[in-house]
Amino acid sequence: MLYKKLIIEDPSALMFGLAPKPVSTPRGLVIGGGKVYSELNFTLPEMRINQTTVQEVYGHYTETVKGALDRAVHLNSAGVIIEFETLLEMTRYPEIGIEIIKRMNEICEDYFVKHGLPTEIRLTPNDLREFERPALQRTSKLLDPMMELFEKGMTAGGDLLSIESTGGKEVSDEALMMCDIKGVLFALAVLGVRDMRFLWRKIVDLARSQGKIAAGDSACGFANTAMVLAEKKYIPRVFAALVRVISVVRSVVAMEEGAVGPDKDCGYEGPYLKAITGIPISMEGKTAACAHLSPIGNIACACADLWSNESVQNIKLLSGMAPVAYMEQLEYDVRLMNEALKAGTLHRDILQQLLVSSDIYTDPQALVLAPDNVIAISKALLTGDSYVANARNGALKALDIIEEAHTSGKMVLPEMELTWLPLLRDDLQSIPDDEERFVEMMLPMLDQSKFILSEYGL
Amino acid sequence: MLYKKLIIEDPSALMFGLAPKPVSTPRGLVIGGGKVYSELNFTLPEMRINQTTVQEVYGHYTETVKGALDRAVHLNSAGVIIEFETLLEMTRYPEIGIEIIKRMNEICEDYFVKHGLPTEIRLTPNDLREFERPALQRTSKLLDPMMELFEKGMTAGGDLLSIESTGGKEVSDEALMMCDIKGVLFALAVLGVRDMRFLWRKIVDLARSQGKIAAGDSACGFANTAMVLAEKKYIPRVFAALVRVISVVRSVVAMEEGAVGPDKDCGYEGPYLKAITGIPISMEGKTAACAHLSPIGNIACACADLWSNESVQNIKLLSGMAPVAYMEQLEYDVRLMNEALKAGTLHRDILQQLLVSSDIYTDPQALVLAPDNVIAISKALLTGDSYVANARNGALKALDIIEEAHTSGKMVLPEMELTWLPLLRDDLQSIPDDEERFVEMMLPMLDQSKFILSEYGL
Amino acid sequence: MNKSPSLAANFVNKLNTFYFSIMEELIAKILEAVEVGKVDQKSPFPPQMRGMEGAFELTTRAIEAGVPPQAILDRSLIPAMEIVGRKFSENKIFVPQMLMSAKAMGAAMVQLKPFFASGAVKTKGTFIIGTVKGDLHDIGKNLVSMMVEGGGWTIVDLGVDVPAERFIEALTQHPGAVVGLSALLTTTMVSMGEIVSRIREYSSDTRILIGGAPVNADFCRRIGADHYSPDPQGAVNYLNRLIA
Amino acid sequence: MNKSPSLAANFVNKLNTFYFSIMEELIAKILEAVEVGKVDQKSPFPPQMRGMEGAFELTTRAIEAGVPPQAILDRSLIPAMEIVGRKFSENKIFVPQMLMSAKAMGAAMVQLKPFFASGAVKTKGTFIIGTVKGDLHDIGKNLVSMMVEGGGWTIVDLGVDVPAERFIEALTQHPGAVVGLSALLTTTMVSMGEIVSRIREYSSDTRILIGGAPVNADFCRRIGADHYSPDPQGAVNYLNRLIA
Ligand code: B12
Ligand code: B12
Repeated sequence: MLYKKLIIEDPSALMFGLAPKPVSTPRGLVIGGGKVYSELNFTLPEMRINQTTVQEVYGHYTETVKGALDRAVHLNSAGVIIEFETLLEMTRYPEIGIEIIKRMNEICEDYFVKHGLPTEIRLTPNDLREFERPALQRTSKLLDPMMELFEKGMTAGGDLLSIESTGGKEVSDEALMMCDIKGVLFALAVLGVRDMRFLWRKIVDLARSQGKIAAGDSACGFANTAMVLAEKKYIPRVFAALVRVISVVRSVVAMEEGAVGPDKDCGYEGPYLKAITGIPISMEGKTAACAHLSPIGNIACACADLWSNESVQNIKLLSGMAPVAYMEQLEYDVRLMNEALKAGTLHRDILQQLLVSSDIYTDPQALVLAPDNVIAISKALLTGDSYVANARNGALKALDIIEEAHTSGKMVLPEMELTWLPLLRDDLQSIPDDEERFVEMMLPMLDQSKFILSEYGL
Repeated sequence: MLYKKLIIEDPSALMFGLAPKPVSTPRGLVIGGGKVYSELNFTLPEMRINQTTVQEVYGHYTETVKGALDRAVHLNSAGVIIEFETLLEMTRYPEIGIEIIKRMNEICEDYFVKHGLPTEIRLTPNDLREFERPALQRTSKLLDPMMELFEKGMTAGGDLLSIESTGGKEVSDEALMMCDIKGVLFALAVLGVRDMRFLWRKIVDLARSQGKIAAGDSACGFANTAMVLAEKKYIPRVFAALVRVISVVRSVVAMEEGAVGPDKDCGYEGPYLKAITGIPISMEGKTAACAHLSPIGNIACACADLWSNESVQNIKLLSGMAPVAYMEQLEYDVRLMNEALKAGTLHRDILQQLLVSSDIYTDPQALVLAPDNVIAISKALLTGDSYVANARNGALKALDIIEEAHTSGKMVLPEMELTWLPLLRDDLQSIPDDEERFVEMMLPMLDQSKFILSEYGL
Repeated sequence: MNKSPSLAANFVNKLNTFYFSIMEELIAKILEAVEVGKVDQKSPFPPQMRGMEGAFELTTRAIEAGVPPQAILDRSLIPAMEIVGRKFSENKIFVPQMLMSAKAMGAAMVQLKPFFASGAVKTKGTFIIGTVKGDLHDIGKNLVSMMVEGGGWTIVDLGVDVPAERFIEALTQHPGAVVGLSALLTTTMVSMGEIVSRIREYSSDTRILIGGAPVNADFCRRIGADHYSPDPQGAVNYLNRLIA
Repeated sequence: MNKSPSLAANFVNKLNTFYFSIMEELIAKILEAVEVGKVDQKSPFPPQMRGMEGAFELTTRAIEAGVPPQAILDRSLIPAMEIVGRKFSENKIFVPQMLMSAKAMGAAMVQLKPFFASGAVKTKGTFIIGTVKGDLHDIGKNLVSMMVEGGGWTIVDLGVDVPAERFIEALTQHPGAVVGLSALLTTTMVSMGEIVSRIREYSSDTRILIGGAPVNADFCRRIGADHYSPDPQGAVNYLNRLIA
């Protein structure tokens, strides 16, 4: 890692709404500047996207944004980020994505002028490269439409650039199912890091060319996949917690290349990125239960600067359209945090403490999101001279913390989980400091038909 | 009102999770005894209920309860109330409702035995009498299936009895649309009070005969209708706030007749009932945005003992079934409150303060739910020798509080709202103390073809 | 106006102009009375017009003065309710104000009744509306029916808990009428589909408009209704497009 | 056993009993190896069985000892995977443990391959599975295919992003196979409907099973698929009912 020292060293400074390096947006949001804002994400109901339905698709997006912003105005919202996480066709045929942004942005502008509500669009194209297997991370033609959508989408009104990039996923998918922590570390700290560098250099350049905000990435496809699998009791929760920690060294590369935050909502590595780099972050928890259940409903907002619902279909609930209902739920959560920020340090500290104690000892994945532990593990993540060593050291520290919480009786772990602890520790300890040696060690164990080393500059 | 003195006189004692007269349930919940529990309510997706679909209906109820309780166990829930608010056919043909309760109760028992999760069913039949117009509140044959469902539904496993009774609604519906505060007061403090007395005497008797809990009613059809209309900007919010206050004198009659709480979730008069009678209450706010939007998302839980989602259809969201997602959202909200209760008075007071300050000055309907104001208005509600005088005095006090908040600059009210304040005051002041005189005064102004006085014992 | 009028012609002209201006003034006053919801002289609403003439008196005078009833309808009542409807959609007035306007319009209509009967005045058409079987929610339905009436349609309100037969019965009495269905429960919205089919069986070209909180455009397509509107204004617009 | 056996008969009998018990023991050991996921002798998993024979070696020995291959399949592999599947559904083991069992079963199957070819051993049938066009999510699909394989079916996994043609192509190669479709996106689940129709056009009696997070039983009915299962165990149960 390029970072050698934490920007936030004191856990009590890791606080919602406050980031050492706030990000200002054109319509006047100051993310991390003392207030938490809602980030609303929504998607289409069950439907096809093609020539004959595309007008209907546009209708869904404009109707939803209008409905949500109406509600936000009604609730005196301080500002909203609308995340536009594209569906495949919208990146594959960038003109569709661009048109949607244009129309949504007109509405945002309208609400800004008429009601003073500041709203920005986060543009998150798909990483199409995963459609080719083995993936051509650097030479794929599919990079073209992605980059086109970034470029023209910014012009159309996308102000914050993000992506859930997938470098290393071809290895991680199988490693997750096998609970192979070395495989995961290889996927994230070797392949992921290298792909992030390649991709984010491009994105940051694009953003700079138009004066836009290169926001950040998310290891969703790795660590949230692990979390979802763990919630289904498919893999151990202790394993999923380590995957989360390892994902930090991969996602931080966006910042090393110049991204400034807010990172993407589904990246629970956010608190680490905030501690290490000082950027503001987007998080999601209980109010994202529409998109995934989680063991971190409250603790996830302990140091959030944006608070998101991850995604909800534009379907009708008893009250009205689901995105409008979720807009309301987010706004009330956010109000609570903002009231606490306004009321002063005692109030905000107590609210954070409650959010943390609510979940901390219910799941190792919650444990590693508690500010104290984030700082302790972040420090470990900075030790070592390679991303591989960083990741391993961070994971070992997390393991210590998990074991300590168990042996002290604070966190109860069932036998099924406990048997994994020594196995995971052995595996982690067998990982060398040096990237090259690690690659050598791993190659024989991996199915090399699934990935192409040269596509990662190896 | 029979009550002459508040049970809770000190606003700081009006606290979530704590009721002077907690209610213990068979499976060991102590509602109002120091912990807040979730109350989950759900309903069918768009479908018909008849002979051919009834098995599918049962399937929805059992699947939903299983899914929700699974999630509750996963999240270490302290306990859950499942509200079974029947759909029409389930009261009209009580055997359907009874069968659903039986099947749900088996699942509850199973989760209690296997996982130690205490769960109870709140049984809320429909008030069928409104199917006849003018309504035959006392002599209707439709009372039979309602009472049958209560009686056999208890035996089948319904432990808490509730209803949203509709006495006076035939007058209130029109009065709401005309913003006729005298009409509303007549509907609630004359007709509503008399019908509540008639109905709840029966329900309390039934409950006692089986040792079950006569829980409480809700003026949903009156005051929440007003709230929904106000959210749509159809009627003034100041008017809706007064309707809420007036509804107290009607809903409190259930307690006068022996109901012990928790009152029904959609009754935002709950805090008043708690102050006046000491019962535990059920409330709903942001996490009921699936069922209705509201201006009281956070403040509604300032003194809740149960926290409810009001209702969500059993439809699929991206994470899973909607009731499961809402179960999770409720549990996290509840955890926050319970952590605060555990942490001590400073923490719980600060959390309550944040919940209150979040909403208090955004809407007069929020204003009248702030503990200070609840106590002040409750005191006014106890003055006077008739329900009519009680209601009028409470409403006038609420009006004072609203005006004060406006003139002091704490709450901004638009011109459109302000013009209603003097009109409402004039109207209220014209109401006499005496019920008989009030009835005389109102009769000429009302469409008497719409209600039958003798059905209210007049 | 003539360029070089004779004296008599001039007088007639002036008289015409005079009468014309009186008539114009009355038309404008009725419009205003309906817009602000002034029903009749003794009505206390709106407070600032206490004691002044209302829609009732103004319409009596207008008819006496020879204002064509159709003009009262087309140039006073409907435009007034259009303004009211627009203000309402823009959240500039509350329902009671709209209701007072509807009452004022009703007071005027009482005077126009004979002319409808004689065929001297025509409404835009008939709108049959009801809340479907099993459902008692009627607040939304009432708002829609009020606004559509204000838009110049004749309303047949069947109330709540209305089965297919009652809609068909109403159609036999009002052939060519447009039908509006309202439902607020997810369990009753499914009966909409049945009612639509039953109506179609009876007369395949009847236009059917649906609404209510759980309903949406997709559902409308699925059950084969003609139009969904989320609000009263949309219903009025759709109906007006039908006869445009 | 005979009541008063001759000496020779007695000996043969004893020998039989001996062989029988050896065979039984091998069958039980293979079952155990698959259940705990012991692939072969050199496999380090599970730690407590380090160095011991695995499914591979045990199956070799069993075949040499004359255990009928069909018995190995029916009495060791399938029951072992059934136990594993049940434990998994009851959340008593994690996926990697299930995967190791699947691997162990695979190692045994390698030995049985020749007998399948000769017809001496039969699987329950063929299951063609794939994630539908436009969709890359495959974790769920992989779990299903693993469990179905464990249930004694031959698997044809078409991978992800699979168009209708590829399913049909596979059906031409495996007539009578059951088809499984997986989708995780609300935008791709709609292509399920199309794929189902295309398959039905090609062979109307093919059984089609669907799954994936956004899918449900209602949707299954709507698109005319035969069965929806929320999880792998349900898929296995359904398939077994098909051939019961
Ligand atoms: C992991 C994951 C990914 C991984 C996929 C890795 C992989 N190799 O599969 C990655 C990161 C690549 C990914 C990408 C995307 N994803 Co994704 N992803 C998920 C996530 C987090 C978990 C899915 C998962 O693996 N679950 C675990 C498995 C075991 O469960 P399962 O798949 O449901 O399968 C079980 C059952 O359904 C059943 N089953 C499954 N298939 C079948 C088949 C049969 C025949 C039967 C009987 C049963 C059955 O059995 C399984 C075991 O119990 C979900 C969130 C969620 N809550 O589900 C989002 C989710 C599905 N993804 C989503 C999205 C939007 C995307 C992207 C479009 C994101 C983007 N903008 O780039 C891309 C799309 C790529 C593409 N074209 O497919 C959305 C879908 C929203 C929508 N509108 O539909 C979700 C819901 C996330 C969200 N909440 O927004 N995703
Ligand atoms: C008021 C109300 C009642 C009142 C009804 C008073 C009355 N006279 O109408 C009372 C208390 C009696 C009541 C009873 C019940 N209700 Co109710 N009720 C509501 C509430 C709070 C507001 C509805 C309302 O009036 N809204 C205001 C009006 C103006 O809006 P609207 O009706 O949507 O109409 C607008 C548009 O939809 C449109 N529109 C409407 N109709 C039409 C028609 C056409 C042709 C067009 C073009 C447009 C159109 O224009 C209108 C103006 O903009 C809703 C909650 C909600 N969020 O909607 C629940 C709600 C509808 N009720 C609900 C329930 C469950 C019930 C009961 C079953 C409760 C019970 N267990 O007893 C009973 C059912 C009685 C019955 N058989 O109908 C549920 C429905 C759940 C479900 N599964 O479907 C809701 C959603 C509450 C909830 N969140 O759980 N209810």
